[in-house]
Amino acid sequence: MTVDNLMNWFAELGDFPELAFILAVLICAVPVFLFIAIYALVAIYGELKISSFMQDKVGPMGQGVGLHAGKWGLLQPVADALKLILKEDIIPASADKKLFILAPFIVFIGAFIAFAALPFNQNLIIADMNIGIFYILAVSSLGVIGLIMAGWSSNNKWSLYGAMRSAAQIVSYEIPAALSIIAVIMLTGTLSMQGIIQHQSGFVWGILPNWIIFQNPFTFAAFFIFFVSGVAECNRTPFDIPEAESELVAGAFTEYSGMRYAFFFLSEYANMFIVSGIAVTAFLGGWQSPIPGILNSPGWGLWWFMSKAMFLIFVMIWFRWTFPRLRVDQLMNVCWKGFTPIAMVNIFGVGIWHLMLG
Amino acid sequence: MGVLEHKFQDNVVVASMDKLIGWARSTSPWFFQFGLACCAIEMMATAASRHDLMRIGMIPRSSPRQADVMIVAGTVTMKMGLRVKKLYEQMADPKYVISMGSCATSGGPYWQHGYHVLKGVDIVVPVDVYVPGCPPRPEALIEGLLKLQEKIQAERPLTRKSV
Amino acid sequence: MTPTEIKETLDREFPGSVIDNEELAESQIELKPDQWLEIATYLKNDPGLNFDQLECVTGIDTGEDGPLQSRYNFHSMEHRHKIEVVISLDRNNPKVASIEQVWRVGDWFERETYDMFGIIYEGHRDLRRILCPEDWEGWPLRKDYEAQETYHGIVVPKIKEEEWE
Amino acid sequence: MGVVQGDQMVLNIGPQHPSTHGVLRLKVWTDGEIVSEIKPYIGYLHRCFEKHSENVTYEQVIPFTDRCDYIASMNNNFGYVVTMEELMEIKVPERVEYIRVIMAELNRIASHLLALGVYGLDVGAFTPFLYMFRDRERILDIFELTCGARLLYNYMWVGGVSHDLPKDFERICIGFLDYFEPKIKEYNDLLTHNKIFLERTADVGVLPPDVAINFGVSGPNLRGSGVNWDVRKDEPYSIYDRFEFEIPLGEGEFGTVGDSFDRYWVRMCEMKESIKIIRQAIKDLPDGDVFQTIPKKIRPPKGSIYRRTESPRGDLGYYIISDGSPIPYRVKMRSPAFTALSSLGEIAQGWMLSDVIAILGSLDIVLGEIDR
Repeated sequence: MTVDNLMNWFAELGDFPELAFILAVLICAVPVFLFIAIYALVAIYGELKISSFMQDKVGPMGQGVGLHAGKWGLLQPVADALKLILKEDIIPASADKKLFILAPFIVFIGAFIAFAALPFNQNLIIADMNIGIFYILAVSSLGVIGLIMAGWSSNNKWSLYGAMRSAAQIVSYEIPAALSIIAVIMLTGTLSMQGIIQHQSGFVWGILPNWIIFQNPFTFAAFFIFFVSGVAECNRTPFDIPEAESELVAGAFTEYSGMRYAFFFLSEYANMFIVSGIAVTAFLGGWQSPIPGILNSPGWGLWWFMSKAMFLIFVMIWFRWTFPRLRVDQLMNVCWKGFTPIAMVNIFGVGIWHLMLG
Repeated sequence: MGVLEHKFQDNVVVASMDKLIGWARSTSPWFFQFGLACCAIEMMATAASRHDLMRIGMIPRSSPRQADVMIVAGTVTMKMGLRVKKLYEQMADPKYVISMGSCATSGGPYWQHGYHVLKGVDIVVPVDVYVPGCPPRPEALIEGLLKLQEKIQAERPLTRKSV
Repeated sequence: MTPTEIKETLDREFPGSVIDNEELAESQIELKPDQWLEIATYLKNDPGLNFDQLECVTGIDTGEDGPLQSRYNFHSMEHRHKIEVVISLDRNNPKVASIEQVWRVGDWFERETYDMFGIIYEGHRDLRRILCPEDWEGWPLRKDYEAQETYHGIVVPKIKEEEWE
Repeated sequence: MGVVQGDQMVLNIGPQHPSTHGVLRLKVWTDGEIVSEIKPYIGYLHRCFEKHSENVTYEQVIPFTDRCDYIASMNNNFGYVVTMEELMEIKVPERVEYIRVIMAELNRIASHLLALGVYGLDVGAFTPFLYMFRDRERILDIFELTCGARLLYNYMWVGGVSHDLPKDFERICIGFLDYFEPKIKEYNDLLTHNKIFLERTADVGVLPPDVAINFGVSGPNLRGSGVNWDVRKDEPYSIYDRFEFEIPLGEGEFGTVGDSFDRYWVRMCEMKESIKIIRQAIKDLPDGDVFQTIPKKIRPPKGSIYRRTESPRGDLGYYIISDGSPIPYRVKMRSPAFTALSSLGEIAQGWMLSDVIAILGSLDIVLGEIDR
């Protein structure tokens, strides 16, 4: 919406189409970048604190020397980010310089441009394309290229291992994710994100909100398949094999330090938000309120979308600190012998269920 | 940071920038897991739940590139001394070294008959803070880390060195 | 079986290989180094003895002019009996057959004794130093060992000689 | 379908690696993910223990035995002290025997806690490591109460112990045992019955019994392969024959006998057995003077002795040769982790890279003891 409104508004001002387009894109891109930055700080702080509470620890409390990290360690992520920016920028001599420099930005771009189609509330969406969800799934696989470039260019055996594993993992987990989204689109009939959400208003089976997750058991299973393969796409435990700390030192990021490492860190959290965003939009009714009818204004819509997304991110963090790590071949078995067949069965199930119950 | 290091005249703007940089670096010193011997077990106990290192912002990193502080915890032998030097050189600036335990500081109980023991890690690597003890208690290690944080904050990376 | 019975069976099987030596304790047998591999395989495969566990290989330097000794402790899981074999080798050319093929644990034990004393185990597939670096000079645990001056440029300090009391 | 034989990649799981339990270098020849050959390189922590013990008196060797296996220092002292007392024919009073058994078993629990926690870390589960460390800290408090040190105690001297038990030691120890027993159930729920953990450990790194004996493997690694061998039962030393406790063996519930899960499970059950021993030992703990049989001047008779004791990692043997002077002529320490690591080259062949880390973790090695 906002891009179209901006374009019309500029059109009234004067006749400068190219400049208008650039201005519109800029005006939309900067707040998204700020949102990602602030959200990433909050998510990193959340991860530190939640993981510490789960482990009987206190987490960053800012008890160091001087001002340190604020009251409850609130400034810890800020300090981390600032320190990472100020660190020496090492490019290994034997590394493939251009690819090495480019890799983190491609991984970040993969995550950044997917924000264009995320519906934050009724009208707060950058570009409500009619192929919204298809666009996000296509774009978020750009990150794989960045990871492979990172792994290959740093000319280090560990990062090569990490890159190969992450390539195999992300590419293969896109199949079940896409199949479970097909199950959703069969019900909503439209690919546009706002359209999917509008379809999910009203009641189903009496008291339940008409979210797709409650519409029939097959979409219920499709939600879990989508969410878990989304976790695998962000390389989070139990699928965090590419940056498996105990095996591959630091996986594809072994040779990165300072600012570039911060970008990888940032894009991991951005990816997590995208996966949660899609899961919320496709299955949990986006900005629809749990009790249809009341609290439906755009302001509340933003609140519902963000709280659902944040809850899913909390679940991802929760996964990370409880589950051990799968081995690479077990991971592939789970994907190809487990999720993909079930996702296909879901598609047929949704169709038959839809036909029978109408 | 290399280009801007020590290039500016000392005035209020540069001083406050120094304080900000010092604050950032001292608040989140990520330490490099470099456990060699008994002190490594005490370092793990310090990073565990009771004496939590994350309280003072220290997160364990396993790759030298992403770590700021290298805690040499345990006896450095001749065979290992060369590796310590190589790993130190791989760390990104600004990097600091804490020599934890009397073995790393001066060879500890092995100083007299240890033909294979390096008498002190400062032979191969510049050390910032020495933590005495064999093994030092977790509180002693945390006190050493706080000393290091004070030292980082006192650094003035931007102002020109008074020649 | 008690150690004395084991001594008799070995004397019967391999005449002339057992040397009787008074200072040794009752459970220790001294053997000549030349037939050692056959005796070792016999100790392991003979159903009556069945020493399937090689507990420990210890190198001993018996003084300035005395021989270097390589002592093996054997134990049988099945019969629960133990024996210790002592083999003396002369100081300047300590050579003995390696039992690494018979007990796989002997591989590392012998490499360690070689590293510390310089006892060469013939037939050992991979006889390298295991504890000290490959390019370390001298055999550290010999009584007359002098630590080398520097190692890769790092000064190795002298060990003080004055009496410890 | 022919096997595609790519060229081998040599990988150094180098002296500095998050999961090599210290300074161990594994040279690994891998073909893709499958490991075709492993060569462990050790000696990065060789601190010349045997050279030291030829230059310091018998009492001064005890702190060095502490630092060999720094996770189970009490058991190291115990091994050295039992061997010395057998050499010098010293009969220690009953109270000392009971105190030593209590301390050794407490230290066994602490060592197993660290071993299981770090094993969870190697397989990727971070939280159990911290829970187990939290409980290990309580045991360290008890040690701190008795002998003032957290990790390296120098507590057991030849002929006695350095400090008598504090005033209400029994109450504190029983309190810890009551607190700790339900915690084992918590670890089992969190890690042992976790499907992913089973997937990663069952059937991985199988150590058949005969290969284990041939490699001189001992302790929980050997019992994991189903061989019923425990020095406390088969060559009883000190007063272990007075306590009843079973020897847990690997049965291969979730895979074949002798896989990594069995070694993990044997250690978990051994903690329960140690609790039983401590309870019995505390129940009939006699009183008496602890320092009476500590000899002023240790001058053992000329002779040599080799004695084994059960440390948490296996048969810890001391070969002591004395020539009548107050300085030992030769002390050789046979370390159980040394032989366990020598079998890694055999077990971990053909497994994948992440399994090698899991198998190494299940062997529970300590580099201080391997390199001495």
